[in-house]
Amino acid sequence: MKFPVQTSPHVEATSSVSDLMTTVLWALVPGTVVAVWLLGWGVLFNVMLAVGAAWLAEALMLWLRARPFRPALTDRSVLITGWILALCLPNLAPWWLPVVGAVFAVVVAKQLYGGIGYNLFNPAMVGYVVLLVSFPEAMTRWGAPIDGGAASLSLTQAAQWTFLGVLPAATGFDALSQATPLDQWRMLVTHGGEIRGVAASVWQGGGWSLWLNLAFLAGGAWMFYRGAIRWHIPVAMIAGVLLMSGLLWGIDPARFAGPMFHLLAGGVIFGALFVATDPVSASTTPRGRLVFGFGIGVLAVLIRSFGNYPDGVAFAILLMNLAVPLIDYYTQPPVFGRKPGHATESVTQSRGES
Amino acid sequence: MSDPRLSELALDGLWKNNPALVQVLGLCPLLAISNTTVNALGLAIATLVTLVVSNGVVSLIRDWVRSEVRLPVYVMVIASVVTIIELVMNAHFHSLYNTLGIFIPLIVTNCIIIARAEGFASRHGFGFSVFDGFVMGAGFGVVLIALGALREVIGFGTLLADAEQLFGPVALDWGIRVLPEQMTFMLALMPPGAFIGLALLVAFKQAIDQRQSRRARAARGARSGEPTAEVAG
Amino acid sequence: MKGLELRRVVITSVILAVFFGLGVGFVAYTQQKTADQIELNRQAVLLGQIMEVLSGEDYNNNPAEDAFILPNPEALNLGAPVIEPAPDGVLPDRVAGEALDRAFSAGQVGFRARHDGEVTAVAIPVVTHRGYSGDIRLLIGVDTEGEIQGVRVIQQRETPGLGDKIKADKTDWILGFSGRSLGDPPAESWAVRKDGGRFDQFTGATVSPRAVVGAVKEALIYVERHRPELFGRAAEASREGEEHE
Amino acid sequence: MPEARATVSEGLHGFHGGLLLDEHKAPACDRPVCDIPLVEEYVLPLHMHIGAPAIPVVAEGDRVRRGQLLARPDDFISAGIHAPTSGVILAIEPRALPHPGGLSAQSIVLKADGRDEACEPLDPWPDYHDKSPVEIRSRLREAGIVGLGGAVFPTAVKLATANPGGVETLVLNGAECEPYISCDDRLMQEEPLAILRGAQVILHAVSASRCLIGIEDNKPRAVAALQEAIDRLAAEEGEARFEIKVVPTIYPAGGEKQLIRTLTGIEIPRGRHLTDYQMLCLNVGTAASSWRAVVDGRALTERIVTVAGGGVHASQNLRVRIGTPVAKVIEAAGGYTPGVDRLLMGGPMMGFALHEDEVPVVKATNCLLALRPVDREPPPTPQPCIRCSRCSEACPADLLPQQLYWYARAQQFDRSHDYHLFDCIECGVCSAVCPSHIPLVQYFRHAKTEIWSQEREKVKAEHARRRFEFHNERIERQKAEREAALAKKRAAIQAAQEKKAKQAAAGESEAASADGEKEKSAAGMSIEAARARAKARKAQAQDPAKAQDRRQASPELGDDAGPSGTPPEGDAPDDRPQDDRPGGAS
Amino acid sequence: MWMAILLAVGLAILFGILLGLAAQFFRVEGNPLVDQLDELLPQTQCGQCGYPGCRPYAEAMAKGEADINRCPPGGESAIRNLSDLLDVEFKPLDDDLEVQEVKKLAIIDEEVCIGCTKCIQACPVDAILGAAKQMHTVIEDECTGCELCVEPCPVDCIDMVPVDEGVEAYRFPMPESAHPVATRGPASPKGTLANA
Amino acid sequence: MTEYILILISTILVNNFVLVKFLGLCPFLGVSNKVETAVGMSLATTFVLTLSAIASYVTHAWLLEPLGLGYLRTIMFIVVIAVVVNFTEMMVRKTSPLLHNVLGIYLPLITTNCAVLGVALLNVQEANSFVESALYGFGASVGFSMVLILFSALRERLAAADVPAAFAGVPIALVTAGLMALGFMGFAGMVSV
Ligand SMILES: Cc1cc2nc3c(=O)[nH]c(=O)nc-3n(C[C@H](O)[C@H](O)[C@H](O)COP(=O)(O)O)c2cc1C
Ligand SMILES: Cc1cc2nc3c(=O)[nH]c(=O)nc-3n(C[C@H](O)[C@H](O)[C@H](O)COP(=O)(O)O)c2cc1C
Ligand SMILES: Cc1cc2nc3c(=O)[nH]c(=O)nc-3n(C[C@H](O)[C@H](O)[C@H](O)COP(=O)(O)O)c2cc1C
Ligand SMILES: Cc1cc2nc3c(=O)[nH]c(=O)nc-3n(C[C@H](O)[C@H](O)[C@H](O)CO)c2cc1C
Ligand code: SF4
Ligand code: SF4
Ligand code: SF4
Ligand code: SF4
Ligand code: FES
Repeated sequence: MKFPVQTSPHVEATSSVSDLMTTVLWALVPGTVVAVWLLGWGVLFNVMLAVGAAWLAEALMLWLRARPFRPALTDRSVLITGWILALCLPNLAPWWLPVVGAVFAVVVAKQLYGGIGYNLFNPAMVGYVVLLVSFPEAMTRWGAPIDGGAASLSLTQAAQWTFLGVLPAATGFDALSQATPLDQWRMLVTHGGEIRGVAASVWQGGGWSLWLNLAFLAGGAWMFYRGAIRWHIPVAMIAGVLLMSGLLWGIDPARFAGPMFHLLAGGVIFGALFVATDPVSASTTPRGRLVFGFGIGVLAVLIRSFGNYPDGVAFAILLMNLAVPLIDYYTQPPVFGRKPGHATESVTQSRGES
Repeated sequence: MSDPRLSELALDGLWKNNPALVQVLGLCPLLAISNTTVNALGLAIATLVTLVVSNGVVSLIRDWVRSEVRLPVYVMVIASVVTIIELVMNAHFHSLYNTLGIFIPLIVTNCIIIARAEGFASRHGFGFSVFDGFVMGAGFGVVLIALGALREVIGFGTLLADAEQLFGPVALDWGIRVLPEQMTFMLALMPPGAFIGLALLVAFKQAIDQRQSRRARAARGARSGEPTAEVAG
Repeated sequence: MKGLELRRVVITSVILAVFFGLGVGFVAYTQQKTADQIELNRQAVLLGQIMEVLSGEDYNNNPAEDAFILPNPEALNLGAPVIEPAPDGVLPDRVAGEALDRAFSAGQVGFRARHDGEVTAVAIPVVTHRGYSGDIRLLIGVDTEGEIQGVRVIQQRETPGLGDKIKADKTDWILGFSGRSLGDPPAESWAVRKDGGRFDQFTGATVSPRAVVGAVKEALIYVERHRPELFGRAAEASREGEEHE
Repeated sequence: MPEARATVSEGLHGFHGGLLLDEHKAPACDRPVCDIPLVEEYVLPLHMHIGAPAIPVVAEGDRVRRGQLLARPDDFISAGIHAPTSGVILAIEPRALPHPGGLSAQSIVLKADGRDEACEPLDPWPDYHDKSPVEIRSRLREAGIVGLGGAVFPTAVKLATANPGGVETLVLNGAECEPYISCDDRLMQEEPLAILRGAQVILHAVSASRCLIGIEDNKPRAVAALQEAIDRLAAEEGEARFEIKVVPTIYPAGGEKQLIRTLTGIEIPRGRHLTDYQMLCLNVGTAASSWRAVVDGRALTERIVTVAGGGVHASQNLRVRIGTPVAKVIEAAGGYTPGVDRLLMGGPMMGFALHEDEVPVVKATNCLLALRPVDREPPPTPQPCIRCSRCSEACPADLLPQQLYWYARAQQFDRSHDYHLFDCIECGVCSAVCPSHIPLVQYFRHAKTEIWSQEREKVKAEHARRRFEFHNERIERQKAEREAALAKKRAAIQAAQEKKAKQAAAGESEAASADGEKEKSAAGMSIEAARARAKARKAQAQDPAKAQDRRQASPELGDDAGPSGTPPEGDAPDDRPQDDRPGGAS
Repeated sequence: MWMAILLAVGLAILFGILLGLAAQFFRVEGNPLVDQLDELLPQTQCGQCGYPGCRPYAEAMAKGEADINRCPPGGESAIRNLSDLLDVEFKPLDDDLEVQEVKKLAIIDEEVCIGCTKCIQACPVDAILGAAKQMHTVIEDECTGCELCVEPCPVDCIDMVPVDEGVEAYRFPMPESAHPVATRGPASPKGTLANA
Repeated sequence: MTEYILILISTILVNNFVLVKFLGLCPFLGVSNKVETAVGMSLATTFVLTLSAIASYVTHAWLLEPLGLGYLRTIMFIVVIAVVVNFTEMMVRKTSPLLHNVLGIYLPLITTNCAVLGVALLNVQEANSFVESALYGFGASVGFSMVLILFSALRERLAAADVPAAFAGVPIALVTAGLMALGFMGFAGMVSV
């Protein structure tokens, strides 16, 4: 009797990529809900537009590349790309912004490299940074949270704004919009002023960024519990942010914002839990992940403090993505039998003498 | 070395062995100066002239230089040609000269030029060398201009804007708007856009080549009656 | 070593010398032929920039050749000087050509426009550190009445597509300063609308316009304050101008 | 019996990674070992151990009896092969092997006569204590004892490497960590004394002072049986060297280095032997068969094989003669169940799929696993690695399989070295946990064999280069000599002859100078001529019509070669570099 | 202007002397690259690359005249090693060369052999034993499978047979994957060694 | 001192020669298939760039400027650099074959590379002092080396990727360089030098 052959091992698959991605998708839900609550319907439109565009772009590229749709479209990774990108975008973004970003992210940063697993850079962050440098105006359309700001737009009002660029008669865009805390901080620095006030505004304003961050933390906890992420990157990244900002703050508290401000403002928590942890573009060794995360934290604070852009997390992630192959290479865990200081050495020596 | 056929030389320079797309040389000016068509055109012409002149001169003096000083002498020839061009541009195309900036003197180190001087002009007669310089320069220039046009259209939404810098007042209204301003994608003007734009051009060429060779293989396969495996792209 | 072949060395040197000499000869020849034109071009560029901010003015000198070291440059936030002014603050003679270009781009010199030797307007640089990213350098033309003839951005690093709309080749915003003076609009309205002023800002970019408006206002105040030095010493300056010739 | 677990011993050290697997040991581990009836034909591959293939000492048509030596060990690392029953040698010919690649190799085919007569056993040594380690080793070698734990490394050789430094601890590997397999379990339950006696023999042979027996905690009955036997020996003979260590059931606890690490905390790096650390590790089955070989003088002709999986009717352990076709073994276990579509040799983690069931049971066959699709999910298509690092977290060798995979896939083998490819023990854990279902181990095997092959090629190429240079030199020398000789002749011999000789020489040197390039020797010429002809032939081969007149054309083409003055090539081999074939997978 | 020319001539003479002397003081012979390249070739000496033997091919590559994908016996792994050494992109074997799937070995049909020694002369590695008018044999371990001996044989008694490399030489295949390896895909653009 | 540090930060990160200033791209693309070669190239470039920054400063400040022959700088720089590199190469080859093995094959490649002449010209343009010039050259080459090594490691990782055929090879490398440049845009504005 003849048998078809297959390589070992011959055991049941215990998990799959789509399970992993589904976990992440669920983990994004609490943060998204809170963001919609705080920042208005625009966030929801962003998510829908970006996710839809990302999915279509992936399908189109697969078709062009004559690759099967099956595993690639059902692994749900592309949904994460779109979703994460959307959560970085301003709540008053025009409709094309998430679309362009998602398409660029999927086509250039992911599919040109061969699709899932092969990309060197985090697609969502590539999409975000491309939008940031190309459409700075659209990218600064941040509506103020809850009270009186963008969140007060009704669903139809928000839709009209997103898709048609029309606002309710009485409201001007400038009335809705507001610089983000990071931006406010920057302006204060350039125009002189009290940093303390801005730091406080993060907590005031309904403490909104605190709630948002708590929601993301909940999602992160779920991913951790399900084994979708490991602790190294988030912890190291937050440590990097705190240490670097603490250092600068210690040097000149009038010029640099404090660690808590840095931690809560902008995308640090979200980035640490959802973006830097993207397994494909992150380092894959335990020590490497510590280096990777720490590097992101440090770079993010440096870019925030000295660079042109108010938030450096996305750039920091791309910059550390660059270094991943080298980090991986130099942080290989010691192989079985080669652990430094392991007892084997002494045994060998005694053997050598005998 | 036997004399090549002119048509082959032309095909080589423009397509098969295109200095920018295949040899991937001369990238610095290619990427730095291709943000508008006019800049690209200006540098393309400067490069082409340099290539033609330096190839011609090298071919004329090739019997006079000994091997150990060959390289310095060629570099010298090229540097002189470039400096002369630089001076002339400074005098007669001043605003273009200002925008191209450091990349005019840097034509000296454009690897294509020394490569052609060494690889071709030092072994062929004057006519062939000049022709080779011309097609190579043209091959490089076409890519430079294509990239310039691509980036200008996507990044500014215009084409041939500021043509007067190069062509004088007659060209004042040559510039046309291709895309409305709201639809421009500024990335194209930035360093990443330059890299990705060139990537698109090279990929475009590779796609055409691959298609052709696939066809050729299919044709050959059909003749010998073998089934050919379709290569999925 | 199989003995030095001096002959080879000599031949090498001679070949190199011949070609080197020839090459440099051609270049030097070209340089001689083009030198005048190049100097003209250089001046034309400078002049062009100055003329833009002196557009409405009536003058018949060449302001580009009528450069002077600004008095009290700190008031305009200008950085460290690139050229050492002579003790009396007069422009040293040798500041011409590239050195003048440098002094200009460092914002250290101003230019005078004259009508028949009478100073009618000055073009002065001003720098603001309040831009969104880095300094913004402006050139402002002001006439004897304190009225702005024109403002242009000489150097800026604002975000492309956002802050860089302050440049004349992006939007007409900067042209809105022409004709304004310290009293028009009144001093408290010398600000962007968002701050309760008269000048527009751009959507999503308030910082850059705010910086420019502030800088222009400062420059006007400066002109007001230094009126004698800027316009008064007309005769003296014109004498120097002639010496330059 | 999954409920009952033995108590894990104290003071163990564990190892990184590993995997908890469904055990599937029942029902085979609950049923006693059965014998299977004689079959008609036994096939004994000459190469069923690590090292050099054995060399047949019988010929076609010879009559042999059970236990008789059929093939002797060839090299130092090699093992003998003995007749599993009495009968006639049918043939010595290539037969299909149990091999992942479905290869064939020279095998002795024995037709059983059904009488199963035993030959004279080797001299039994009940009091082996008088024998020296060397004698015991040669006995093990004679009896064809190889490791039964999977690696089939000749046990005598293993002991020999142990001797220089001495051995303190003998570790008996009774972990049997793979799912389904229970042959060691049954052996420990049924013949604990044989194992212990065997261990005593080995302890004596390597003068070790203690013996640890590592058993996973899912074999409480084996632990109990062995403990009882140990207690008995202790009581009867004062034997105090044995100690059972119950280890947690984590695949691959039975891997030699993992077991040592669990028991002693010592990590043995690659390239080091256990014996460098005064330790030795043997499978329990190896110990038992060593005992039989030394004390009873019986060669290794049978082993216990677990037949299991949903693809057979009656999962159980069978005592199978080496050489029995797998199909017959399955038959003895009740035959296939409907829908069976996979037959493995070995466990599900490390075993490989057989192409067919006509291959014989060999010394390495510890398990035959027949599976149906319902016993495992259909293999999902591999997806690209998403670098989730589950594999590296589970790898018991602390490797980074995701990186190894990457570079194996890109064929960047020097990077594979950088990431320690050769430390991989091919345990399969990484593949099992991979959410992208990448057959990682297969990539590693590919990379390893590819690297070995490249190394072999390199040695060969080096050899060929030396030969080629030597060839050129020789031709050069001969040409010079011939010319010298011709010159001499020219002076002495008649004009006519002289002329003729001249023509030949002139023709050659003319040709040689024609191309004007350096080192255009006569050799170069003839080789180039050959090359030209080979090219022409290739061109013709593509055009079948032309190929017809190839025969007529070639002699003419060949005629211009120099006169056949070349001396016999037989002289050359003295200078020929020694044949140095690289060692293969060892 | 004369100043410039004077300066140029002066510098040129200085540099000429410097380089001229240096060229003689620091002269070194040989090109280690050729050796390194030669190391990577299979030494089959078959000439299929279009050069008379492996070393000439290595020399041509070192000069940048030959592409790295011309040696069929070396196959993909040799090309890969060459591309590593020269730091150019991997490219599959040249289209007009045939890939050799199996290693072969020459076998002389001893019944038919007339002992003409023509094959002996053709064999670049002296893998054929025999004297004139005597039957010849191929030493299996020495034969590189270059096929050069096949054609000269007037009675066509040499056959190329696949080598049985034994179980230990088994090479596990690369797993079949839904995702083809890009580097084995269609050729990347031709980069000559000169621009490496 | 701060100024010197700022020059280094500027040349390495903010105004990276390869990714921002577009200089030295040919070797960046050509010698980045393998980490080892990239390391070799980096060492050689660092050496040559620093050396040529110094040599060209000397040529310009001591020879051309005093003689009023500023317009000859392109010619003079390229020749001086070529000679210096050529000379060092010959010397290294003779005196230290080991070093030559590491650097040697790259040295001639570097002479005809924009970065080298670019450093010299930019130093003149920025009117840098001697120390500044040397630092500028050194910083530029460190920046070059850094991105070259990072890039080569990234490209090695690309080798196994399922890149669309048309993009295999140079195009995907260019895309990668583009995305690197995108990341480096984050440094924009950090130092205003
Ligand atoms: C990436 C980025 C770049 C920006 N660049 C500028 C700029 O160049 N000039 C400017 O005025 N505002 C710029 N801004 C916007 C300011 O940070 C701030 O949001 C804005 O000036 C506030 O103006 P608004 O009140 O009109 O929204 C930028 C914002 C971002 C996120
Ligand atoms: C992953 C792995 C798992 C193994 N599992 C076992 C096992 O469960 N039982 C066993 O006896 N040998 C096992 N081995 C083989 C041992 O490493 C070792 O070769 C054997 O115990 C030595 O004894 P032997 O020479 O008597 O076969 C395993 C090897 C590997 C690589
Ligand atoms: C991604 C990657 C990055 C590497 N980076 C370097 C490096 O920066 N420097 C280095 O010397 N070796 C690096 N290597 C190691 C090289 O493979 C190689 O071992 C080393 O360059 C050899 O040089 P050495 O013998 O001087 O160490 C790297 C390898 C990989 C896979
Ligand atoms: C924990 C986790 C985090 C992820 N984060 C991102 C992300 O930040 N951006 C993104 O494009 N995809 C993300 N993905 C999805 C997926 O890994 C990504 O699209 C791959 O880079 C595609 O090759 C994430 C996936 C997981 C499991
Ligand atoms: S488990 Fe699979 S997908 Fe995850 S890192 Fe390992 S090989 Fe990649
Ligand atoms: S097969 Fe190799 S790499 Fe995979 S887990 Fe086992 S030892 Fe590690
Ligand atoms: S094809 Fe390969 S083996 Fe044959 S001669 Fe050329 S290099 Fe040698
Ligand atoms: S015997 Fe024939 S095939 Fe073998 S190496 Fe010699 S010539 Fe080549
Ligand atoms: S063009 Fe800049 S290095 Fe080639």
